[in-house]
Amino acid sequence: MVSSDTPDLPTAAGMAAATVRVRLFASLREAMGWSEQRLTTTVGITPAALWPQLDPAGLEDLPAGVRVAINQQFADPATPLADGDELAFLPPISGG
Amino acid sequence: MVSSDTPDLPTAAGMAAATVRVRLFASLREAMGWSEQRLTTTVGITPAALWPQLDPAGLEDLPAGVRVAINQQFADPATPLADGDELAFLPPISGG
Amino acid sequence: MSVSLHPDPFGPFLQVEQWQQQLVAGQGDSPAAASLFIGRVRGTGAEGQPVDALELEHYPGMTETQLQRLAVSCARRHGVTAVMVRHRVGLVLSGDAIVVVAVLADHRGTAQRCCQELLEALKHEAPFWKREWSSGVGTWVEGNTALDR
Amino acid sequence: MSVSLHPDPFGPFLQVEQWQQQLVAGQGDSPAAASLFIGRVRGTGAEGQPVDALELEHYPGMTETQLQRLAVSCARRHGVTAVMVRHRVGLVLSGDAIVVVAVLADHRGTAQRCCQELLEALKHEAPFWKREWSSGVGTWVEGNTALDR
Repeated sequence: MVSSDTPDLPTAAGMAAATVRVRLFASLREAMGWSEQRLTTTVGITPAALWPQLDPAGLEDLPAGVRVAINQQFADPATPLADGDELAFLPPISGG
Repeated sequence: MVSSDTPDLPTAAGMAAATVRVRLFASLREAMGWSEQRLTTTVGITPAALWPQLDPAGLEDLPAGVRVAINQQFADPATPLADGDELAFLPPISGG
Repeated sequence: MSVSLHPDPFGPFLQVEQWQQQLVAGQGDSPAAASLFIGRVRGTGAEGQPVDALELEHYPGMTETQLQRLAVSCARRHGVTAVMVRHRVGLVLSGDAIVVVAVLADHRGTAQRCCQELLEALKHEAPFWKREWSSGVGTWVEGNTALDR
Repeated sequence: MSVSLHPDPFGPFLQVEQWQQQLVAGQGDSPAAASLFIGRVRGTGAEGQPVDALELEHYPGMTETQLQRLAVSCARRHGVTAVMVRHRVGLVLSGDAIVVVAVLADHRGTAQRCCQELLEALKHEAPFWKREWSSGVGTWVEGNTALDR
Protein backbone atom coordinates (compact mmCIF):
# COMPACT_ATOMS: atom_id res chain seq x y z
CA MET A 1 0.00 0.00 0.00
CA VAL A 2 1.41 3.40 -0.90
CA SER A 3 0.53 6.22 1.44
CA SER A 4 -0.42 9.54 -0.16
CA ASP A 5 0.89 11.30 2.99
CA THR A 6 4.51 10.88 1.90
CA PRO A 7 4.78 12.70 -1.45
CA ASP A 8 8.64 12.81 -1.32
CA LEU A 9 8.98 9.04 -1.45
CA PRO A 10 9.25 7.58 -4.89
CA THR A 11 6.21 5.82 -6.28
CA ALA A 12 8.39 4.52 -9.12
CA ALA A 13 12.15 3.91 -9.19
CA GLY A 14 14.34 6.86 -10.14
CA MET A 15 11.80 9.62 -9.55
CA ALA A 16 12.96 11.05 -6.18
CA ALA A 17 15.67 13.70 -5.93
CA ALA A 18 19.02 12.76 -4.39
CA THR A 19 21.71 15.16 -3.29
CA VAL A 20 25.13 13.71 -3.96
CA ARG A 21 28.54 15.10 -3.04
CA VAL A 22 30.85 14.60 -6.01
CA ARG A 23 34.64 14.72 -5.56
CA LEU A 24 37.51 14.66 -8.02
CA PHE A 25 41.20 14.07 -7.39
CA ALA A 26 44.62 14.74 -8.91
CA SER A 27 44.74 14.92 -12.73
CA LEU A 28 40.98 14.51 -13.01
CA ARG A 29 40.41 17.44 -10.65
CA GLU A 30 42.72 19.60 -12.71
CA ALA A 31 41.27 18.52 -16.06
CA MET A 32 37.72 19.28 -14.90
CA GLY A 33 38.63 22.48 -13.08
CA TRP A 34 36.84 21.69 -9.80
CA SER A 35 37.39 19.42 -6.82
CA GLU A 36 33.98 19.08 -5.25
CA GLN A 37 30.34 19.91 -5.87
CA ARG A 38 26.94 19.11 -4.47
CA LEU A 39 24.66 17.83 -7.17
CA THR A 40 20.96 17.19 -7.09
CA THR A 41 20.07 14.25 -9.23
CA THR A 42 17.70 11.28 -9.25
CA VAL A 43 17.82 8.51 -6.63
CA GLY A 44 19.18 5.34 -8.19
CA ILE A 45 21.26 7.02 -10.88
CA THR A 46 24.61 5.32 -11.33
CA PRO A 47 28.07 6.99 -11.36
CA ALA A 48 28.49 5.80 -14.96
CA ALA A 49 25.20 7.50 -15.95
CA LEU A 50 26.12 10.65 -14.03
CA TRP A 51 29.53 11.07 -15.64
CA PRO A 52 28.44 12.53 -19.03
CA GLN A 53 26.63 15.33 -17.13
CA LEU A 54 29.91 16.26 -15.42
CA ASP A 55 32.42 15.80 -18.20
CA PRO A 56 32.87 19.06 -20.11
CA ALA A 57 33.70 17.01 -23.21
CA GLY A 58 30.36 15.26 -22.77
CA LEU A 59 31.93 11.83 -23.26
CA GLU A 60 29.59 8.93 -22.60
CA ASP A 61 32.13 6.67 -20.93
CA LEU A 62 34.37 7.09 -17.90
CA PRO A 63 37.94 7.72 -19.07
CA ALA A 64 40.07 4.56 -19.11
CA GLY A 65 41.50 3.72 -15.71
CA VAL A 66 39.17 6.01 -13.77
CA ARG A 67 37.64 4.23 -10.78
CA VAL A 68 34.67 5.13 -8.66
CA ALA A 69 34.32 5.32 -4.89
CA ILE A 70 30.98 5.61 -3.11
CA ASN A 71 31.15 6.74 0.53
CA GLN A 72 34.92 6.28 0.41
CA GLN A 73 34.85 2.68 -0.77
CA PHE A 74 35.66 1.43 -4.25
CA ALA A 75 32.41 0.67 -6.05
CA ASP A 76 31.17 -0.53 -9.40
CA PRO A 77 30.28 2.42 -11.69
CA ALA A 78 26.88 0.71 -12.14
CA THR A 79 25.99 0.96 -8.43
CA PRO A 80 22.77 3.00 -7.87
CA LEU A 81 23.34 6.14 -5.80
CA ALA A 82 21.34 7.09 -2.72
CA ASP A 83 20.57 10.49 -1.27
CA GLY A 84 23.53 11.82 0.74
CA ASP A 85 26.11 9.61 -0.94
CA GLU A 86 29.66 10.81 -1.42
CA LEU A 87 30.77 9.93 -4.92
CA ALA A 88 34.38 10.21 -6.07
CA PHE A 89 35.99 9.71 -9.46
CA LEU A 90 39.58 8.50 -9.02
CA PRO A 91 42.22 8.68 -11.76
CA PRO A 92 44.77 5.81 -11.91
CA ILE A 93 46.43 5.32 -8.54
CA SER A 94 50.17 5.83 -8.13
CA GLY A 95 51.14 5.41 -4.51
CA GLY A 96 53.98 3.84 -2.59
CA MET B 1 114.33 -37.96 -15.59
CA VAL B 2 114.06 -38.47 -11.86
CA SER B 3 116.80 -36.99 -9.73
CA SER B 4 118.08 -39.12 -6.90
CA ASP B 5 119.01 -35.89 -5.07
CA THR B 6 115.42 -35.20 -4.07
CA PRO B 7 114.26 -38.25 -2.13
CA ASP B 8 111.24 -36.41 -0.58
CA LEU B 9 109.58 -35.80 -3.94
CA PRO B 10 107.25 -38.52 -5.11
CA THR B 11 108.41 -40.84 -7.82
CA ALA B 12 104.86 -42.16 -8.06
CA ALA B 13 101.55 -40.48 -7.13
CA GLY B 14 100.45 -40.81 -3.49
CA MET B 15 103.84 -41.76 -2.09
CA ALA B 16 104.98 -38.46 -0.54
CA ALA B 17 103.97 -37.39 2.97
CA ALA B 18 101.59 -34.49 3.42
CA THR B 19 100.85 -32.66 6.64
CA VAL B 20 97.22 -31.64 6.84
CA ARG B 21 95.45 -29.58 9.49
CA VAL B 22 92.10 -31.21 10.23
CA ARG B 23 89.32 -29.26 11.92
CA LEU B 24 85.94 -30.27 13.28
CA PHE B 25 82.99 -28.09 14.28
CA ALA B 26 79.89 -28.13 16.46
CA SER B 27 78.21 -31.54 16.93
CA LEU B 28 80.96 -33.31 14.98
CA ARG B 29 83.64 -31.78 17.19
CA GLU B 30 81.80 -32.97 20.29
CA ALA B 31 81.08 -36.44 18.93
CA MET B 32 84.74 -36.95 18.00
CA GLY B 33 86.11 -35.35 21.17
CA TRP B 34 88.63 -33.06 19.46
CA SER B 35 88.51 -29.86 17.43
CA GLU B 36 91.78 -29.82 15.55
CA GLN B 37 94.79 -31.99 14.80
CA ARG B 38 97.81 -32.05 12.52
CA LEU B 39 97.93 -35.26 10.59
CA THR B 40 100.68 -36.66 8.44
CA THR B 41 99.26 -38.59 5.55
CA THR B 42 99.90 -39.24 1.87
CA VAL B 43 99.80 -36.48 -0.76
CA GLY B 44 96.75 -36.90 -2.92
CA ILE B 45 94.60 -38.67 -0.34
CA THR B 46 91.00 -37.44 -0.42
CA PRO B 47 88.91 -36.25 2.57
CA ALA B 48 86.54 -39.18 1.94
CA ALA B 49 89.45 -41.64 2.14
CA LEU B 50 90.86 -39.93 5.22
CA TRP B 51 87.60 -40.03 7.18
CA PRO B 52 87.63 -43.71 8.26
CA GLN B 53 91.05 -43.11 9.88
CA LEU B 54 89.53 -40.31 11.98
CA ASP B 55 86.15 -41.72 12.84
CA PRO B 56 86.32 -43.65 16.12
CA ALA B 57 83.47 -45.85 14.82
CA GLY B 58 85.61 -46.60 11.79
CA LEU B 59 82.70 -45.99 9.41
CA GLU B 60 83.66 -46.01 5.75
CA ASP B 61 81.42 -43.13 4.69
CA LEU B 62 81.10 -39.54 5.82
CA PRO B 63 77.98 -39.16 7.99
CA ALA B 64 74.92 -37.93 6.07
CA GLY B 65 74.89 -34.16 5.68
CA VAL B 66 78.55 -33.67 6.61
CA ARG B 67 80.34 -31.40 4.13
CA VAL B 68 84.01 -30.83 3.51
CA ALA B 69 85.98 -27.60 3.26
CA ILE B 70 89.54 -27.44 1.98
CA ASN B 71 91.42 -24.25 2.79
CA GLN B 72 88.16 -22.68 4.00
CA GLN B 73 86.22 -23.35 0.82
CA PHE B 74 83.56 -25.99 0.28
CA ALA B 75 85.07 -28.87 -1.67
CA ASP B 76 84.15 -32.26 -3.02
CA PRO B 77 85.12 -35.06 -0.58
CA ALA B 78 86.93 -36.68 -3.54
CA THR B 79 89.34 -33.74 -3.97
CA PRO B 80 93.03 -34.84 -3.53
CA LEU B 81 94.72 -33.10 -0.60
CA ALA B 82 98.06 -31.30 -0.81
CA ASP B 83 100.70 -30.76 1.82
CA GLY B 84 99.74 -27.87 4.11
CA ASP B 85 96.02 -28.01 3.35
CA GLU B 86 93.47 -27.09 5.99
CA LEU B 87 90.71 -29.69 5.90
CA ALA B 88 87.43 -29.24 7.78
CA PHE B 89 84.49 -31.57 8.28
CA LEU B 90 81.29 -29.54 8.69
CA PRO B 91 78.09 -30.92 10.18
CA PRO B 92 74.79 -29.67 8.70
CA ILE B 93 74.68 -25.87 8.71
CA SER B 94 72.07 -23.99 10.73
CA GLY B 95 72.66 -20.26 10.49
CA GLY B 96 70.53 -17.15 10.18
CA MET C 1 47.85 -3.14 12.62
CA SER C 2 49.44 0.29 12.67
CA VAL C 3 48.79 2.53 9.68
CA SER C 4 49.47 6.25 9.40
CA LEU C 5 49.94 9.09 6.92
CA HIS C 6 52.67 11.68 7.43
CA PRO C 7 52.64 15.20 6.04
CA ASP C 8 56.22 15.69 7.34
CA PRO C 9 59.42 13.70 6.79
CA PHE C 10 59.97 10.74 9.09
CA GLY C 11 62.87 8.42 9.87
CA PRO C 12 61.83 5.02 8.56
CA PHE C 13 64.05 3.04 10.94
CA LEU C 14 62.89 5.03 13.94
CA GLN C 15 59.27 4.39 12.98
CA VAL C 16 59.81 0.64 12.75
CA GLU C 17 61.87 0.49 15.91
CA GLN C 18 59.33 2.41 18.00
CA TRP C 19 56.48 0.34 16.65
CA GLN C 20 58.30 -2.89 17.41
CA GLN C 21 59.22 -1.74 20.92
CA GLN C 22 55.58 -0.94 21.65
CA LEU C 23 54.53 -4.35 20.39
CA VAL C 24 57.12 -6.14 22.50
CA ALA C 25 56.16 -4.04 25.53
CA GLY C 26 52.54 -5.10 24.98
CA GLN C 27 53.11 -8.75 24.11
CA GLY C 28 56.40 -9.52 25.82
CA ASP C 29 57.68 -11.59 22.92
CA SER C 30 59.61 -10.63 19.78
CA PRO C 31 58.44 -12.57 16.73
CA ALA C 32 61.34 -14.38 15.04
CA ALA C 33 61.03 -12.71 11.64
CA ALA C 34 60.72 -9.10 10.49
CA SER C 35 60.45 -8.20 6.82
CA LEU C 36 60.67 -4.53 5.88
CA PHE C 37 60.42 -2.43 2.78
CA ILE C 38 61.35 1.23 2.50
CA GLY C 39 60.59 3.17 -0.66
CA ARG C 40 62.26 6.52 -1.35
CA VAL C 41 61.68 9.25 -3.92
CA ARG C 42 63.88 8.66 -6.94
CA GLY C 43 66.19 11.45 -8.02
CA THR C 44 65.32 10.86 -11.66
CA GLY C 45 61.99 10.56 -13.42
CA ALA C 46 60.66 8.07 -15.95
CA GLU C 47 62.32 10.01 -18.82
CA GLY C 48 65.63 10.32 -16.98
CA GLN C 49 65.02 13.97 -16.00
CA PRO C 50 66.10 15.08 -12.52
CA VAL C 51 63.20 15.08 -10.06
CA ASP C 52 63.26 17.65 -7.25
CA ALA C 53 60.26 16.36 -5.34
CA LEU C 54 57.09 14.32 -5.52
CA GLU C 55 53.75 15.74 -4.54
CA LEU C 56 51.50 13.10 -3.05
CA GLU C 57 47.78 13.70 -3.12
CA HIS C 58 45.43 11.38 -1.23
CA TYR C 59 41.76 11.03 -0.38
CA PRO C 60 41.55 11.94 3.32
CA GLY C 61 39.48 9.34 5.11
CA MET C 62 39.34 6.82 2.30
CA THR C 63 43.11 6.45 2.01
CA GLU C 64 43.56 5.64 5.71
CA THR C 65 40.57 3.25 5.75
CA GLN C 66 41.75 1.52 2.63
CA LEU C 67 45.33 1.08 3.93
CA GLN C 68 43.97 -0.35 7.16
CA ARG C 69 41.72 -2.73 5.26
CA LEU C 70 44.57 -3.91 3.00
CA ALA C 71 46.86 -4.43 5.99
CA VAL C 72 44.27 -6.42 7.97
CA SER C 73 43.40 -8.57 4.99
CA CYS C 74 47.04 -9.31 4.13
CA ALA C 75 47.89 -10.06 7.77
CA ARG C 76 44.98 -12.51 8.07
CA ARG C 77 45.74 -14.22 4.78
CA HIS C 78 49.34 -14.90 5.79
CA GLY C 79 48.81 -15.39 9.51
CA VAL C 80 51.39 -12.81 10.56
CA THR C 81 51.70 -11.23 14.01
CA ALA C 82 51.69 -7.52 13.17
CA VAL C 83 51.82 -5.11 10.24
CA MET C 84 52.94 -1.50 10.07
CA VAL C 85 52.46 0.97 7.21
CA ARG C 86 53.80 4.53 7.09
CA HIS C 87 53.10 6.68 4.02
CA ARG C 88 54.02 10.25 3.27
CA VAL C 89 51.54 12.73 1.84
CA GLY C 90 52.16 16.22 0.50
CA LEU C 91 55.52 17.33 -0.86
CA VAL C 92 58.23 14.67 -0.51
CA LEU C 93 61.78 15.61 -1.42
CA SER C 94 63.98 13.44 -3.58
CA GLY C 95 65.73 10.83 -1.42
CA ASP C 96 63.12 11.02 1.36
CA ALA C 97 61.25 7.92 2.47
CA ILE C 98 57.77 7.82 0.97
CA VAL C 99 56.53 4.43 2.19
CA VAL C 100 57.49 1.90 4.85
CA VAL C 101 55.92 -1.53 5.20
CA ALA C 102 56.99 -3.77 8.08
CA VAL C 103 55.69 -7.21 8.93
CA LEU C 104 56.43 -9.31 12.02
CA ALA C 105 55.77 -13.02 11.91
CA ASP C 106 56.91 -16.29 13.44
CA HIS C 107 58.45 -17.47 10.17
CA ARG C 108 60.53 -15.74 7.54
CA GLY C 109 58.51 -16.92 4.53
CA THR C 110 55.21 -15.55 5.80
CA ALA C 111 56.79 -12.24 6.84
CA GLN C 112 58.43 -11.77 3.43
CA ARG C 113 55.39 -12.75 1.39
CA CYS C 114 53.03 -10.55 3.40
CA CYS C 115 55.41 -7.58 3.13
CA GLN C 116 55.68 -7.94 -0.65
CA GLU C 117 51.99 -8.50 -1.19
CA LEU C 118 50.95 -5.57 0.97
CA LEU C 119 53.35 -3.28 -0.86
CA GLU C 120 51.85 -4.26 -4.22
CA ALA C 121 48.32 -3.96 -2.80
CA LEU C 122 48.84 -0.46 -1.48
CA LYS C 123 50.47 0.65 -4.72
CA HIS C 124 47.39 -0.42 -6.65
CA GLU C 125 44.51 -0.23 -4.17
CA ALA C 126 45.16 2.73 -1.90
CA PRO C 127 44.17 6.14 -3.29
CA PHE C 128 47.41 8.08 -3.73
CA TRP C 129 48.40 10.18 -6.71
CA LYS C 130 51.95 11.25 -7.44
CA ARG C 131 52.99 14.40 -9.23
CA GLU C 132 56.67 14.67 -10.21
CA TRP C 133 58.15 18.13 -9.88
CA SER C 134 61.08 18.75 -12.18
CA SER C 135 62.50 22.23 -12.87
CA GLY C 136 59.29 23.85 -11.66
CA VAL C 137 57.02 21.71 -13.86
CA GLY C 138 54.62 19.22 -12.24
CA THR C 139 53.54 16.07 -14.08
CA TRP C 140 51.02 13.57 -12.77
CA VAL C 141 52.36 10.01 -12.73
CA GLU C 142 49.76 7.76 -14.30
CA GLY C 143 49.88 4.32 -12.77
CA ASN C 144 52.72 2.58 -11.00
CA THR C 145 56.06 1.36 -12.17
CA ALA C 146 56.24 -2.38 -12.70
CA LEU C 147 58.07 -4.42 -10.08
CA ASP C 148 61.25 -4.36 -12.13
CA ARG C 149 61.18 -0.76 -13.28
CA MET D 1 79.09 -5.14 0.16
CA SER D 2 79.24 -4.87 3.94
CA VAL D 3 79.42 -8.10 5.90
CA SER D 4 80.30 -8.54 9.56
CA LEU D 5 80.05 -10.93 12.48
CA HIS D 6 79.16 -9.68 15.94
CA PRO D 7 80.05 -11.39 19.21
CA ASP D 8 77.95 -8.78 21.08
CA PRO D 9 74.31 -7.71 20.71
CA PHE D 10 73.63 -5.01 18.12
CA GLY D 11 70.66 -2.81 17.22
CA PRO D 12 69.53 -4.01 13.79
CA PHE D 13 67.95 -0.69 12.79
CA LEU D 14 70.98 1.29 13.88
CA GLN D 15 73.21 -1.02 11.81
CA VAL D 16 71.12 -0.53 8.69
CA GLU D 17 70.75 3.19 9.20
CA GLN D 18 74.49 3.78 9.70
CA TRP D 19 75.35 1.63 6.70
CA GLN D 20 72.85 3.49 4.51
CA GLN D 21 74.09 6.88 5.69
CA GLN D 22 77.67 5.93 4.82
CA LEU D 23 76.56 4.79 1.36
CA VAL D 24 74.63 8.00 0.71
CA ALA D 25 77.57 10.07 1.99
CA GLY D 26 79.78 8.23 -0.50
CA GLN D 27 77.45 8.11 -3.46
CA GLY D 28 75.20 11.10 -2.86
CA ASP D 29 72.10 9.27 -3.99
CA SER D 30 69.62 7.12 -2.07
CA PRO D 31 68.43 4.13 -4.09
CA ALA D 32 64.63 4.03 -4.37
CA ALA D 33 64.12 0.64 -2.76
CA ALA D 34 65.36 -0.97 0.44
CA SER D 35 64.39 -4.49 1.42
CA LEU D 36 65.34 -5.72 4.88
CA PHE D 37 65.09 -8.86 6.89
CA ILE D 38 65.73 -9.19 10.61
CA GLY D 39 65.81 -12.60 12.26
CA ARG D 40 65.57 -12.95 16.03
CA VAL D 41 66.06 -15.84 18.42
CA ARG D 42 62.75 -17.58 19.07
CA GLY D 43 61.58 -17.94 22.65
CA THR D 44 60.47 -21.52 22.01
CA GLY D 45 62.28 -24.43 20.40
CA ALA D 46 61.21 -26.97 17.78
CA GLU D 47 59.46 -29.09 20.43
CA GLY D 48 57.72 -26.12 22.03
CA GLN D 49 60.14 -25.96 24.98
CA PRO D 50 61.21 -22.49 26.21
CA VAL D 51 64.62 -21.48 24.79
CA ASP D 52 66.83 -19.24 26.92
CA ALA D 53 69.54 -18.60 24.34
CA LEU D 54 71.16 -19.83 21.17
CA GLU D 55 74.86 -20.52 20.95
CA LEU D 56 76.20 -19.80 17.50
CA GLU D 57 79.40 -21.47 16.46
CA HIS D 58 81.13 -20.44 13.23
CA TYR D 59 84.32 -21.16 11.28
CA PRO D 60 86.44 -18.02 11.73
CA GLY D 61 87.78 -16.95 8.37
CA MET D 62 85.64 -19.21 6.23
CA THR D 63 82.34 -17.86 7.54
CA GLU D 64 83.24 -14.24 6.73
CA THR D 65 84.65 -15.15 3.30
CA GLN D 66 81.65 -17.26 2.46
CA LEU D 67 79.16 -14.54 3.53
CA GLN D 68 81.04 -12.02 1.41
CA ARG D 69 81.05 -14.37 -1.56
CA LEU D 70 77.31 -15.08 -1.24
CA ALA D 71 76.53 -11.35 -0.96
CA VAL D 72 78.62 -10.41 -3.99
CA SER D 73 77.16 -13.19 -6.09
CA CYS D 74 73.56 -12.35 -5.13
CA ALA D 75 74.12 -8.63 -5.71
CA ARG D 76 75.57 -9.25 -9.19
CA ARG D 77 72.85 -11.70 -10.17
CA HIS D 78 70.10 -9.20 -9.29
CA GLY D 79 71.92 -6.02 -10.24
CA VAL D 80 71.36 -4.32 -6.89
CA THR D 81 73.23 -1.29 -5.57
CA ALA D 82 74.42 -2.50 -2.18
CA VAL D 83 74.06 -5.39 0.25
CA MET D 84 74.58 -5.53 4.00
CA VAL D 85 74.78 -8.62 6.23
CA ARG D 86 75.13 -8.63 10.03
CA HIS D 87 75.27 -11.92 11.87
CA ARG D 88 75.69 -12.67 15.55
CA VAL D 89 78.10 -15.30 16.82
CA GLY D 90 78.48 -16.70 20.32
CA LEU D 91 75.66 -16.65 22.86
CA VAL D 92 72.54 -14.89 21.61
CA LEU D 93 69.69 -14.36 24.05
CA SER D 94 66.09 -15.11 23.18
CA GLY D 95 64.52 -12.10 21.41
CA ASP D 96 67.89 -10.71 20.27
CA ALA D 97 68.59 -10.11 16.59
CA ILE D 98 70.69 -12.89 15.13
CA VAL D 99 70.81 -11.88 11.45
CA VAL D 100 70.12 -8.76 9.40
CA VAL D 101 70.10 -8.68 5.60
CA ALA D 102 69.54 -5.35 3.84
CA VAL D 103 69.52 -4.69 0.10
CA LEU D 104 69.39 -1.35 -1.68
CA ALA D 105 68.33 -1.25 -5.32
CA ASP D 106 66.70 1.00 -7.87
CA HIS D 107 63.60 -1.16 -8.07
CA ARG D 108 61.53 -2.88 -5.41
CA GLY D 109 61.36 -6.27 -7.13
CA THR D 110 65.13 -6.68 -7.38
CA ALA D 111 65.66 -5.49 -3.80
CA GLN D 112 63.07 -7.94 -2.44
CA ARG D 113 64.25 -10.93 -4.46
CA CYS D 114 67.92 -10.37 -3.64
CA CYS D 115 67.13 -10.00 0.08
CA GLN D 116 65.14 -13.24 0.14
CA GLU D 117 67.64 -15.19 -1.89
CA LEU D 118 70.62 -14.03 0.14
CA LEU D 119 68.86 -14.98 3.37
CA GLU D 120 68.22 -18.51 2.07
CA ALA D 121 71.78 -18.74 0.73
CA LEU D 122 73.39 -17.77 4.01
CA LYS D 123 71.16 -20.14 5.97
CA HIS D 124 72.34 -23.03 3.81
CA GLU D 125 75.79 -22.04 2.57
CA ALA D 126 77.47 -20.07 5.37
CA PRO D 127 79.09 -22.18 8.11
CA PHE D 128 77.11 -21.47 11.28
CA TRP D 129 75.91 -23.99 13.80
CA LYS D 130 73.20 -23.32 16.35
CA ARG D 131 72.89 -24.89 19.75
CA GLU D 132 69.64 -24.27 21.63
CA TRP D 133 70.02 -23.78 25.36
CA SER D 134 66.94 -24.73 27.33
CA SER D 135 66.94 -25.17 31.12
CA GLY D 136 70.70 -25.64 31.11
CA VAL D 137 70.69 -28.28 28.37
CA GLY D 138 72.30 -27.52 25.01
CA THR D 139 71.06 -29.24 21.83
CA TRP D 140 72.61 -28.80 18.40
CA VAL D 141 70.08 -27.75 15.78
CA GLU D 142 70.55 -29.98 12.76
CA GLY D 143 69.70 -28.11 9.58
CA ASN D 144 67.45 -25.11 9.08
CA THR D 145 63.76 -24.61 9.49
CA ALA D 146 61.84 -24.54 6.24
CA LEU D 147 60.64 -21.17 5.00
CA ASP D 148 57.23 -21.70 6.57
CA ARG D 149 58.32 -23.21 9.83
